[in-house]
Amino acid sequence: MVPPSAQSDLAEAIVPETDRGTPVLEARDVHVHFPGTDSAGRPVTIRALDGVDLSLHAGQICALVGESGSGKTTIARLFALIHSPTSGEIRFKGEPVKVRGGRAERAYYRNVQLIYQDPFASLNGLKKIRTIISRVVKIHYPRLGRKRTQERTAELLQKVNLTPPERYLDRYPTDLSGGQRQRVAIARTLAVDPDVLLADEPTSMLDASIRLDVLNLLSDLRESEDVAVLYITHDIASARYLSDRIHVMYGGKVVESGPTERIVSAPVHPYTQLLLSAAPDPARFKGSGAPVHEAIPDARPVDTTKELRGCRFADRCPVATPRCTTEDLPLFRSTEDDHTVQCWQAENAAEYVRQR
Amino acid sequence: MTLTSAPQHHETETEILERLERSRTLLDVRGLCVDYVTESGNIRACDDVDLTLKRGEILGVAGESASGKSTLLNALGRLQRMPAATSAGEIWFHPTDGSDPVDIATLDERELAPYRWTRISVVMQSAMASLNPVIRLGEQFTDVIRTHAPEVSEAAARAQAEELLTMVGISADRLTAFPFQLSGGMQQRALIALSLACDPDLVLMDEPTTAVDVVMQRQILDQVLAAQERLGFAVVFVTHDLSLLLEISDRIAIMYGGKVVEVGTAARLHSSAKHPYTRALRRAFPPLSEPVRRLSGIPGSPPDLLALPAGCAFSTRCGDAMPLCHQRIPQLRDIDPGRSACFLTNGELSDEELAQQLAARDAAPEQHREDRS
Amino acid sequence: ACGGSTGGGSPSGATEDGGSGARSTAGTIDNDGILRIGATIATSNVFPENFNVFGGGDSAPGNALFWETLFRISSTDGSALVPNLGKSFEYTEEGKVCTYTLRDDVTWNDGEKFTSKDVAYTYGFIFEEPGTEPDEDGNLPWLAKAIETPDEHTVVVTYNEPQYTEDLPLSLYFPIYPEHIYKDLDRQSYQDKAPVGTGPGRLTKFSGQQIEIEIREDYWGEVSSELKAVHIVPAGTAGNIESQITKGDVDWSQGGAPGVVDNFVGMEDHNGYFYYPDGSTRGIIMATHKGPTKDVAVRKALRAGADMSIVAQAAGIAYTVPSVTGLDTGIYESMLKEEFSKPMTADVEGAKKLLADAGWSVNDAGNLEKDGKEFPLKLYIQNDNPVEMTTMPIVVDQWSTNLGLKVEFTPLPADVFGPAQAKGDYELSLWTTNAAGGAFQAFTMYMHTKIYKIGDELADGNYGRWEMPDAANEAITAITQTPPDQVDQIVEHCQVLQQAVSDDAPYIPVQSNGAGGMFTTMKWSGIKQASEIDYFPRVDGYNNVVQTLRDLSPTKA
Amino acid sequence: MVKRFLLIGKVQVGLAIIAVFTLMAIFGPWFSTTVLGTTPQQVDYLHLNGSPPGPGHWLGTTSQGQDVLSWMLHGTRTSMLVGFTSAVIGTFLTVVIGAWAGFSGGFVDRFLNGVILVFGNFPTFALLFIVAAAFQNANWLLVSIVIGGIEWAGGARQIRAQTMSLRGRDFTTALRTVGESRARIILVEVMPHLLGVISPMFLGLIAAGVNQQAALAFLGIGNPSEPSWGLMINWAMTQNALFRGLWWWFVPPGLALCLIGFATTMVNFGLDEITNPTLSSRRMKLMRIFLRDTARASRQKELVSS
Amino acid sequence: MSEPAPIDPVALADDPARPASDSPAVEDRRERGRSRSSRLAGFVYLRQRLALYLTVAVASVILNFALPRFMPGDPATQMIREITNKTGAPPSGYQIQMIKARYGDPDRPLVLQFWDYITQLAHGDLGQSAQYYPISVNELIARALPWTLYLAIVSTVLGWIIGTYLGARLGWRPGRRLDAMLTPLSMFFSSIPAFWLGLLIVWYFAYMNGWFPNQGAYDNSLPIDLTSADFYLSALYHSVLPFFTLVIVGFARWLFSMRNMMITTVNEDYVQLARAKGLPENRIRSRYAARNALLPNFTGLAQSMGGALTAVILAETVFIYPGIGSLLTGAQAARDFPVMQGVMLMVIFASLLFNFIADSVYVLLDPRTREVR
Ligand SMILES: Nc1ncnc2c1ncn2[C@@H]1O[C@H](COP(=O)(O)OP(=O)(O)OP(=O)(O)O)[C@@H](O)[C@H]1O
Ligand SMILES: Nc1ncnc2c1ncn2[C@@H]1O[C@H](COP(=O)(O)OP(=O)(O)OP(=O)(O)O)[C@@H](O)[C@H]1O
Ligand SMILES: [Mg+2]
Ligand SMILES: [Mg+2]
Repeated sequence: MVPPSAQSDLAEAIVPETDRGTPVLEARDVHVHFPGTDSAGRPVTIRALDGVDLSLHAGQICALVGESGSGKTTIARLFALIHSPTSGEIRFKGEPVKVRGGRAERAYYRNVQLIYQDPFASLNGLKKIRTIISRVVKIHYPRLGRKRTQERTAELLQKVNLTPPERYLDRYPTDLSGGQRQRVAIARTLAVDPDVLLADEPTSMLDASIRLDVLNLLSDLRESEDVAVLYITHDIASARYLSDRIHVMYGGKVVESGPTERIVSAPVHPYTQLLLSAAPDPARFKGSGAPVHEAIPDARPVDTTKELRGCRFADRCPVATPRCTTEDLPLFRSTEDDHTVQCWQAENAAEYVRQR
Repeated sequence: MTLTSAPQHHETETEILERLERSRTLLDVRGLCVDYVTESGNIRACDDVDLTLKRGEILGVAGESASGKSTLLNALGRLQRMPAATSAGEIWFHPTDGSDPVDIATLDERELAPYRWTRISVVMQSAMASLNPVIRLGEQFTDVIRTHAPEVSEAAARAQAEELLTMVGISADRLTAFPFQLSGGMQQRALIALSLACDPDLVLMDEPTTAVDVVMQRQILDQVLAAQERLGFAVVFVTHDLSLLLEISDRIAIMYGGKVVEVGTAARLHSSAKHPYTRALRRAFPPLSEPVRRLSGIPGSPPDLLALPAGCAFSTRCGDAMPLCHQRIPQLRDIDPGRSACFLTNGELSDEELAQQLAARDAAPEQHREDRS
Repeated sequence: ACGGSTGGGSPSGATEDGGSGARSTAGTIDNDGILRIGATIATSNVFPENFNVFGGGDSAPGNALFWETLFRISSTDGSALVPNLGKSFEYTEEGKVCTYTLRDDVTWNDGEKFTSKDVAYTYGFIFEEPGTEPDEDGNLPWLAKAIETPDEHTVVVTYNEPQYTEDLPLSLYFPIYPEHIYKDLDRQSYQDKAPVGTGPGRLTKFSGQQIEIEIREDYWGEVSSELKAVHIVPAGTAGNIESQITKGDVDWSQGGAPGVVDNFVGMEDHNGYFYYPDGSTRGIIMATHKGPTKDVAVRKALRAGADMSIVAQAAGIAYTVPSVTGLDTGIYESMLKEEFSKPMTADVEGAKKLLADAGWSVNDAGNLEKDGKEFPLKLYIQNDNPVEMTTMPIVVDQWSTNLGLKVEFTPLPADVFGPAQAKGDYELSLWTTNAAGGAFQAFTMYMHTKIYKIGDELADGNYGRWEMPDAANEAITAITQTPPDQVDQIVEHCQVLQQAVSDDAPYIPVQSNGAGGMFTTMKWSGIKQASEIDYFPRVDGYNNVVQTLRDLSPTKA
Repeated sequence: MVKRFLLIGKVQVGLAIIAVFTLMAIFGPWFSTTVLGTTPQQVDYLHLNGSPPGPGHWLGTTSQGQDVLSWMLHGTRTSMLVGFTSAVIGTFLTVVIGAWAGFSGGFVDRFLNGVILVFGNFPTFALLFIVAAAFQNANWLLVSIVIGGIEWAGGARQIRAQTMSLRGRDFTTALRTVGESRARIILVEVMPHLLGVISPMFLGLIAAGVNQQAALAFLGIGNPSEPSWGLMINWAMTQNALFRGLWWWFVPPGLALCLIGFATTMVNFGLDEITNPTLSSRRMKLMRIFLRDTARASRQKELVSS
Repeated sequence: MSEPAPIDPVALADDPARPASDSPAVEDRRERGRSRSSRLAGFVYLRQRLALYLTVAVASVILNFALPRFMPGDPATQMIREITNKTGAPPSGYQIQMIKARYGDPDRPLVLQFWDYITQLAHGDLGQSAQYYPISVNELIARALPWTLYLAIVSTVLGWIIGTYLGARLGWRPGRRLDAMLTPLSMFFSSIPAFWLGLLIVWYFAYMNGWFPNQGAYDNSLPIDLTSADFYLSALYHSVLPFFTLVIVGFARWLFSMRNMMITTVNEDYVQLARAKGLPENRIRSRYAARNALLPNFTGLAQSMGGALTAVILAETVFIYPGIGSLLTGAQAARDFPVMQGVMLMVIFASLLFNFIADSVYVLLDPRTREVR
């Protein structure tokens, strides 16, 4: 059964940087470029990630929000070694990760696991749940013996609330509902006892009614297994619900990051503000007379193919100034909490000091 | 003239109800049933649906996946395709020009022609799929304009199309473009502009914004609302995103297992929904500005339409289900304000019956509840 | 219907059947003066535009209307030569010098006069360089010195050895070429699109599907006066030509497919078919150099093991069964030894006995076995002859039913069949065993060992590699050295050869080969009975087609 | 899925036809010798010159007096043998090349894809014709090898596309990120997914092989001592069967060819209906019935109410 | 229990019908600038196809060079023997040199041989026929090719038009009686080997009844006269049976591919939208459904040209039609390698040319191909 809810309280969520120790997984100034073609077939470089710093800490859920194409998935895949950075490095528990194939990769995957967006696609439809999960156990604990492996498989299913496990072990993924499949997928990632879970929109393919259960499961696992979770989402409301920290991405950059409530209640970056005002909020139901959001002037997606000085958001930004595009993008850090923002807007508030 | 500004005036719930009360009926749906004919049996995806829609009303339809929202919408527009068939029911359309209402469910394709697009138009979920990829955008506008108003010249139709496009913030020169040359959001906006081409009385929208980004979604919604405010058409807006519906709809119908289980204003559904399913669904959307509490989804999974549980379709997942709920199908009845199809609230049971059932439920709790997973 | 039982000197029964099948009635019908001939060409049905028969490749049909030889062979008497472009010839110096006298009224169809230079040129490249020294293989050159032309009408050829028989092949296969056209050309690779010949034809139009040849007025010989032109069209594959003749689209075509007598002649009143044995014979050559067929007993047993008259009947083209020597019992009636004067018959018991006596048995698999060794046999045939494709499976079945011997019937395309035969990679193969053209030709064509190179391998023109008994060899030499007018002596030598073939069984005669032809009398009549004429009415034999054209007349309506 | 597939009438008919021919290929010659008591080579002297179907010869005789039925039975063996063998060879090449290209990506893929495209755009029959012609008198095995060796490009393209999409699917990436080895991913996890493509392809290749062999034999390529359907047609044509009207000689082998082709078309059609339910004819029928019934019901209701 | 993977239509490699761009990341302003550049760059698709065809052409040239050299039986020796047999004397030294240069002199390095071969080919010289030496292969092909092209093009196009038209009819309203009858029938038709059907047709129409000629491409009694109507009429008359055969075996596959495509297309959202727009049925069927359904069939047409030639080659043998097929079979029987190679090269080039033409037309039909992925 689900453990009692851990009230995600404002005060608890803000953990000072120093207390968190070394991050389990960390990206340092990574750039990822993809070759692509533009509409006329000319080769261009897509800057999927453009100088990203990000760290994940044990027992902490870190949310990554941003519009489509902003590079969220790329970060997850970078951490999962599916892509390699064009420049910059990834550190695992302080050690730079440089593996390519073989045993080292396997060892890395024992610590870092990826949960996919589409549970219908990420499980092999021709294999039984038993095979899907026990195979991972076998790969990583080959000496466990058949009986122990089976026991462990059952335990894993229990961990993700698929009880009793016998009911599911001999079924095929097609026989399960989306939420159940996603749980199986999570159980598979737990088979290795990971330190980091990378969840790339784990609920966006699921029905609203079962989304929360999966989110709750992640939240509980964070507590019980002390894993670090990277939660990628479009839906800022669910990020608020689940995470301790939010990173807002735009055009391959983390434009603002900080404790969840801080970001949601007092965003500094105009893009974060835009995102928040655009997100539907049940509290603003029609007839409530609640203040409405600002008009959205422009909703063009970002173009990351050009090298640009300064801020990519500038041409959509209602408060942009000439220096946004003439000077390098600044980085401001709050002195009060662990909040950073890449926008000149922060300059006016005394609380922020410029880092870069 | 571009419709980019969000609507300025904001009504209260009472104002909305009054407005609806004042305006005349546009669509009156009675006992609508739609079946999908499949090899493994017929799926009744819309079962005995009753709805009324007033002129200028925005009616939201929400529900889990496979609850029959799209099916209903297609049936309203007489757009079902193989293997769907409207098997029963009436759809009375009350034309705004004051002529006699007609049951469009009984019309054949030729008789329907005068209603199509000039009275009822649609916006489908995927713009990419809805625009013919090999026909230039302009032609897709002008052909419908000129079909319904043959007297309009090609040039005039074109001018009209340009106006429509500018209205949704797309430059007029894009008329010569092929749909795939537009971005997803632009396609969606073009589709919405297209739906307004013949000044319809009713626009049926099936998840018009699910495929686009939040920011784009918001922009599109603003444009729809602004256009609606200006032109006064009624909208049936289908989406699974209840929080979105709450923001934009006058009234909301909640569907479950092919049935409408509750109808009410956004305000009511937000704070005092009468059906347990509505409440559960409502809770499934975490708030953005209210305090965060631990929430939980709805246990179990949506019903298999081929093997519906006896009684209320939701009874197996319902925390409040009474013994009767597993035996009899509750009716969708008028309550004030709105309608509900739950024995607890729809007034179908007398007070003692209800009390008796509640007592029976509490005596044997959990009995019929499915496991959480 | 028409088996091989009709022996004797008259044309075969089929000739009467076929020839009389067509009835001609009075009145001339409109034929535009055009005779349409169907010509068989290889699988592809398009004519190659080349009339150079001495070139490297196949030439177009109809070249017999352009090219003519000095003499032609009479069909009534196996080896008699009839004057053509040549008036006469005379052998002197014991057959080493031959002097030809030519007609003086012949012109080429471009107006040039035909002279002895043309003959000297043609025979010159046929006989190659003269000389008197043997080459490294010990063979003497044909000619002792270059061909001489004392005057315009005289040609003198001087051989190293007596060559009394050489005029037969020359008359059959070597037409005279115009020296004034060809002398500076590479004869082998010249594509002759405008043939300049002595014949009655002049090419007017060529298309892949039709060759139009007009009859020239200044032809030295004689053709039907009503005939203005000959058009040659492809005959197509089996059945095509029959139906075209039946419809009257084509007047005459060589050949006859299986069942022609039953199906074709009976189809319309005006359809006709004839068959003239020409003295050649098709037979199954047996490899005498290897395998079980090395054993004469096996060869004789195979020969006696099949009843060829049944086979002839199945073919349905009215050919006859030759005598055991391979010679046709009609044409060679006068030359055949008494005991060989009847068509060959089967003797199953005798065959079995022969095998048993020689220690051969037939095992369960149907293969010959001796001393514990088993020898599967295959019968190769060239797959493009529908008649043989029909008859040979029957021969094979005869062996199977009569002797229990399972011989694998193996039809092969020409280009596989030919080399296999030449290299001796076969046990049994169907080919022409006796050539047309008299006693000498009949027995020597494939028995003189001719060795030549195919790539790196040696081939042998004597496909069966039969080593003739000395007596037979001597008889052959004797024939070449006997002047043609000493008929009795030649017959005597020939009978020695007959005996040798009968005793040694180098091949199994199957059918007396000849000219078959289908025609319609809708537009043209006059194709004669074999007994009335001394030529073979065939489309592609030099001189024969011209003779046929002479006899044609428009059908009276 | 498999069961649903097998339940489609079209599929059943198709598979039944193929099964019948397979059985004929296995037991036909035996049946011919022991029950009919003839072999293709055996001549019936009473029925020389081709006699029509009748009591002694159920399918008549050829112009040599050979039994057509016996030819058919033996011919089925050669034809099916070529069909199966070439299909096995073709499928093997198809899968190896297609999957290899699809999985390796990069240069290998580009190269193999080029090869596939080149072969796919070749008029293969011309190539087949010429290569087969080089091996004159080739026996069935050689013919099968040549056919199989040439007719793989279309399938390989499909397999490559499928593997590529499978490779890009989340579940293969997921397997990689749990540390599964590549070989195992390909062989154990992905292969079964390809079966859905491979099996109809195999059927198609059988039909193609049978047809190609027939076409070659018809043109005179192949071993003339091995009776086959194409050889029958070839002999019938060259031996004047058309003109003589011996239709029983060339109609049966052609019909057999049609049936084989028909069978695979049926199976593929059935497969289409599975993967694309809108095409299901069964569903169309159900729909018709349903609409008729509801129309009748509503008419009745109107009657009652009026 | 296994689940066959659904065929992934998008994955079917170079299918030009796939949507050109699935990334919505296309910017408004950029698009405006793009419309011009896209028109300029529009033929990238064609360029890619052309590159492919060039590769195939080069490959076939190489193959053509390699085949005789690596196949059993040495064509050079073969040809020399052929000439020796025919003329009674071995070819001259110059001839031998030429023959060896073309068909592989074992003593010469392969590279040099290839160079010789290429230079000859570059001069358009395909060598000389072995069977009909010294006629050049060019001449033989030039005589045969027009007939084959005539048969192949007309029969393919005819079959395509008939099949596509019928398929569009049937697929618009599938399941009707005509559909239930014609679809299985055409399934059977499509499995008939062309050469056998040809045989039956010749037997019945030419031999039994004599209604049509049984051989040839025109009436032999007519001269080839490209200005005379009689000649054309007779050519037409002679081609009736071949066309009939080829169309019967050819049209069926277009029929059901079009039918299936049409059924699928009719279910597409854009056709639904066209219906919702109230466009006249004719227009929906032709402009919205058929036009889009046509596209894959059109690609198929391009790709089928090679296959069509195969059927034509076989049919020519049956109808004794003086085209490439007859030439090829004749050459095969005589082992005339030069002709076989020349024909193959021609056939390949012809089919590539058709492919390219069809592709070019396709680009006109489907604007998406003018965009890059
Ligand atoms: N393998 C790849 N090759 C080329 N471009 C890529 C690749 N993967 C991602 N991209 C590009 O990189 C950019 C960032 O993509 P990414 O998938 O990380 O975005 P995202 O934020 O996850 O978007 P979404 O919300 O739509 O999932 C996009 O422009 C995308 O097109
Ligand atoms: N073509 C079809 N054939 C058979 N059943 C169908 C078909 N289309 C829909 N259904 C069934 O009808 C029911 C209702 O589907 P519908 O598409 O109306 O749901 P929805 O509420 O729109 O769902 P979503 O939110 O996923 O769009 C589902 O059970 C579905 O399985
Ligand atoms: Mg993503
Ligand atoms: Mg829907």
